[in-house]
Formats: sequence, C-alpha cells, structure tokens
Amino acid sequence: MSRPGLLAAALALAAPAAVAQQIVGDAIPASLTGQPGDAARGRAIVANRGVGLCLLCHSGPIAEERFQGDLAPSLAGAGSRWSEGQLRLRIVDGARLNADTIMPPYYRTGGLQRVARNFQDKTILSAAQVEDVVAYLATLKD
Amino acid sequence: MSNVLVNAPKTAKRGSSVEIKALILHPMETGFRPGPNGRIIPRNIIERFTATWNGTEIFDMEMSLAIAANPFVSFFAVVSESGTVGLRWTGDEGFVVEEQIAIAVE
Amino acid sequence: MDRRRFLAGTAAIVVLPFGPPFGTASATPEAMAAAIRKVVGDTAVREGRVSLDLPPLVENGSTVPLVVSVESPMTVDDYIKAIHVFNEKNPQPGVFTVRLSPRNGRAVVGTRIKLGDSQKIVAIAETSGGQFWSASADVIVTLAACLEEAT
Amino acid sequence: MTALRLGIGLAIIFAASYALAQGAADKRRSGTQDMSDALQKMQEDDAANPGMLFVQLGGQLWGKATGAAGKSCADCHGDGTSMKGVAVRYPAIPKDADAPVDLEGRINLCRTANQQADSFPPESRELLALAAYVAHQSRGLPIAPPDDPRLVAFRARGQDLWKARQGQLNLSCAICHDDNAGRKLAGVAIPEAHPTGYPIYRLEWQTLGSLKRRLRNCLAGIRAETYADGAPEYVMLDLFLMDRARGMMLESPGVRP
Repeated sequence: MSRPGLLAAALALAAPAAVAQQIVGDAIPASLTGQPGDAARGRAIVANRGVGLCLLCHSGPIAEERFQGDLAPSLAGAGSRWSEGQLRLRIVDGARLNADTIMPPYYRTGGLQRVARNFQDKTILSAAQVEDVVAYLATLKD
Repeated sequence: MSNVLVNAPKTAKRGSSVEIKALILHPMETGFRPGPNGRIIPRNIIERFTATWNGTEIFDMEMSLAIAANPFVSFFAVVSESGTVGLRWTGDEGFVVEEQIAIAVE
Repeated sequence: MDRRRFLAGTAAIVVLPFGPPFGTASATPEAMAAAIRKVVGDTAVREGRVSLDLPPLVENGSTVPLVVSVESPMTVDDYIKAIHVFNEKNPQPGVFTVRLSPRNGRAVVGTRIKLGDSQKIVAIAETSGGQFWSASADVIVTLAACLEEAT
Repeated sequence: MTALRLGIGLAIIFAASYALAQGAADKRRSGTQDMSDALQKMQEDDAANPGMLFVQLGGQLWGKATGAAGKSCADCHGDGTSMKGVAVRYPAIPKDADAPVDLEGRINLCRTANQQADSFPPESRELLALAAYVAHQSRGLPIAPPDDPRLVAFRARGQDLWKARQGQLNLSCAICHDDNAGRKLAGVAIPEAHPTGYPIYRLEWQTLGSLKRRLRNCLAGIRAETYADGAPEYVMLDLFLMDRARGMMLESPGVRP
C-alpha cells in the first residue's frame, strides 16, 4: 500500500475526536475519508429532512423541497464563498469558528450534553456523508 | 360519562334553519398506523352519523378513514315545530352513541 | 376502479413507523376519478354552485377543517340531495357522503378531514333534478420539523 | 366647563397613550396569533374546539366520588367556578411542601391525600380532562405566577435548563424560541413557546396533551434524552415559562397545529 493510501485508511478510521489535528486555519483541507465525496449523494442528504436536516434551517437551490428554513444563510453560492476545506470544518464542527453558532456539529461526539440514548456516541453524519455534502456544496457556485 | 358535545340554539324562529354542531371523542384509527409495539393498530372508525328531527331522518353522513379523530360535523336543520334532534354515531367494534338536544320554537 | 388497479394500489401501500396520518398509503388521481364516475355515472359534472372552503396551507394534515356550501333554494322542488367529497392521495378516494333534504334549509356541511400529503380535494353536489355540480381545492400540507417521535 | 372638557380630554389622551405604551412594550405573541384563521376559529368556538370534549369530561369527573374517602372534588371545592384563577398561578408550592408542583401534580396530590385514590397516570385522559376543566375556569385571565420567594431558585433553574444546549443537535430551547422565534424552520414559523393554552389539543397528537408532552417533543426533536415522567425539570421549566408569559391571557383549552 502506498503512503497516501495508508494515510487515507488511517483517516477513515479516525474517531471524530481526531479531527482537531486536521484543522488548518479555518479549514480541514483533507477529506475525512481520503476520498472525494459524491455531489449527487450529497444533494440527497441535504434535501432529506431526516438525514442532513439542512433545509430545516437553510434554504437552498433544491426546488422540489418546498418548505425550507430561513434561520441560516442560503446554501446557494456556498461553493463560491468557501473552499471545500472551509465547508468541511463548518459542517464537522462550526463551533470551532463561532462558539455561539446554531449550526449542529455534524461530525463530533464529544462535549455534548444529554444526548438521547439512540444517538449516543454517534455523529449526525458519517465521514463519507460529510464528504458527499462537501462535494455537493462545492458545486453551488452562484 | 358523556363523550359527545352537541351545540344548537335552544330556541329558534319557526321555519328558520339553525346550525347544529356535534363533536364526539373517537380515535378514528385508520388501520394503517403502527402502535408503540410496532404492530399495526386495527382499524376503528365511526362509519355513519345520522340525525333525526322528531323521529324523521334529516341528515345522514357516511364517514371514511379520512375523517379526523374526534369527529366534528356541522349541518343545518329547519325548525318547523318545537322538538328534539336525535343524533346517532355508529362504527367499528359495535360502536353506538346516541344523543338528543331539544330546540323550541319561539 | 378496476380490480387490478385496486390490488396494485394496496400492494403499493408502505407503512412508515411515524409521520403523516396514513404513512405513505395513498389512492391516486385515477382512483379518485373512478370513484367520482361511480357516483355520477355518465352525467356531466359542471363546475359551480359549490363552494369548498379549506385552508390552502396546513401545518398538520391530521385535522383539516372543511366546509362545503352549495347554492340551492332547498325547496321540495329543487334541493341538494347529496354532497360527496373525494381526495387523491389518502388510502381511499372517498372522504364522506352526506344525504340532505329540504328539511335542512341550507346545503352546508362542515367537518374535519385527514390529509396524508398535499393534494386536490373535490366536492360534488347532486341536485334533486339529477344534476352534478362541483368545486375543487388544492391543499398544501407542510410537516412540522419536530415531530413527537425522534427520527 | 372648559376645565371639565380639558380634564376629559387629558383622560382620553392618558388612556390612549397608556394603551399604546402597553401594546408597544409587549411584543410577546401567543401561538394562537400565528395560527391560520381556520385554527383560530376552531379554538375560539366552544362548539368546535375538541378540547372542550375533555373540559366536559373533566366537569363530570369533578362531581364523581372516588377513592377510599368516597369524596368528589366538588365535595371540598364546590362547583368548578371555585377554581377560577388557580391555573394562572401554577406551578406553586403546596402547603407543607418544599418543592413546586404543576397543576396536574396538584390534582394528583388531591387524589392521593384527600380522596385516598391512586394517582392518575401521566397523560391519562382523566388527568388531562380534570386539568383542562380547572384551567378552563381561568380562561381569559392574565397569567399571574405567585410571588413566593421559595420559587425563585426553582424558576432560575428552569431558566438555566431553557438556555442549556443539549442533544445530538446541540441546541437549547432559547436558541429556537427566543433567538429565532418568528423565523421559519422548514417553512413553518417558530413560536415563542408561551404556555398560554395548556392542556392543548394538538392536531399532531389528535388528542389533548400537557406541557410536559410538548417539552418532550422538543427534546426528541433536538435528539436529547427526555426527562423521566415526574421529573422536577418539567416543573422548573413550567415555572420559568409561566413567568416569561406573565400577564398574557390564558386560553385553555388551546388548539395548536
């Protein structure tokens, strides 16, 4: 196995707690899985109110979902405003950039209070799902 | 314990049409929903609601699964003489409830 | 509705553990058209005389208030003898049927219905002379973000 | 004459500006104000409000003797009108107790202590019906929590719970219902969460339910562990919320989507 391959394997297995080591500035430059995400799958995750939950608070260019939120900025143009690495950190744990954010930590299990039993020690999205969402948001250029 | 709430004016002008409103406690269980144990809760609905005026039928409603829980029905009746409106709900599992309300001609 | 379509419809019923009042069980616009045909036969259904009052947007499909009013003198010679209400997407196309007579004075009926999803509702009134009049309304059902049962 | 006219004029101006000041100062909104016309009408018309079925049932239970003592509520309290003003001041600390109970808790105390009957289970039809019957007696009255100094600490703890982030989504009650009330969550306006109509007939439930049940919904929504039945946290949150809604009008039984 090549060196990058080994690194990718190690990252894919890394617990969410290890994410801190991957932060550079206001971004996580490297894929959490070592693989690029799939934008089409990412779009489905964003659109799903029970999985990505994104459209509860955000609006976005997903016309078939009629009832979208306005608690948070529109996802339209997210790919122009942020790099993939910046998007990744904002999804993984936005509180690292703004302690008061209402954005849930999608890939963190530590420091949470009174998590329901069936969600304990589970992240909202898996590493692969985070990558899919990053890939989708990166396509939203306007 | 009465599980219905019927509302109509106590008095009315002869020949006028008055509104009668009726609410009844009933789950209107569709037979499509699972209960807490994961098993489907059996269908249990009111299928028919009828009203009589001094014994003569004046209103008949066939209900379906799509009528909301604790069914509400409002309709009109002409008050031709003082009398009694008789209401009757029937449904699954032998459900029968009857209620009467008097309306007097002024 | 023919038997094959009915069976296909029931086979397609999938019950989700939680969510809208009927899960995803649903009739179809075709099933509604067939159910209407069964009531009216070959008689033409004209739009008008019926008013169907439903909120256009409801936050919860479990209890949606509805009032049907039909213009009619409600005399022995000319009255509304029945009002039928149909929907497209609930498990069965028929919502309710009421039978009326001149003893009602007014052809107005109110009730509350369940809507599993956004859909079209149709009300058809049958006159004592055998005519059919109708009105329809589209209702959009939103679903609350925080339902009782956790996802 | 002129002085009288001036006096009347001043009185009118004073009354008008007072009303204006009240209106301008109080921007709080009951959930009712954000409901569709159809639902507002359903709540306001006693012949259409499905919560009234439970009020009626509560009135019947009120007069029914029960328990080893063979007493009804009416035997001690007379008819239900004696309960006017009670629901607007609960939760409160019962005599000889040192912790607050909510209205349902108070009803169950009467059951066990005075009627010598079993407590009604949480969310049981009987308990909700009696609570609705008692609360209905205060419909139209302003919410008026008691100035009992012993409540201050409990209320403060309720406020802390309100503001505490919890659950997998790491949200607090305050983030949605204070900071973002009126904004749209999945297309639906977030209410300010004033307990103005409890027990409420919630369309989603298709039945009457308590504030506790509503709080559990919210906790489940943010994927937090719900508090156990009978946990003091519910009473403390209730205390805080009733204080936050002080002066708002009680609407019980409320109808909500």
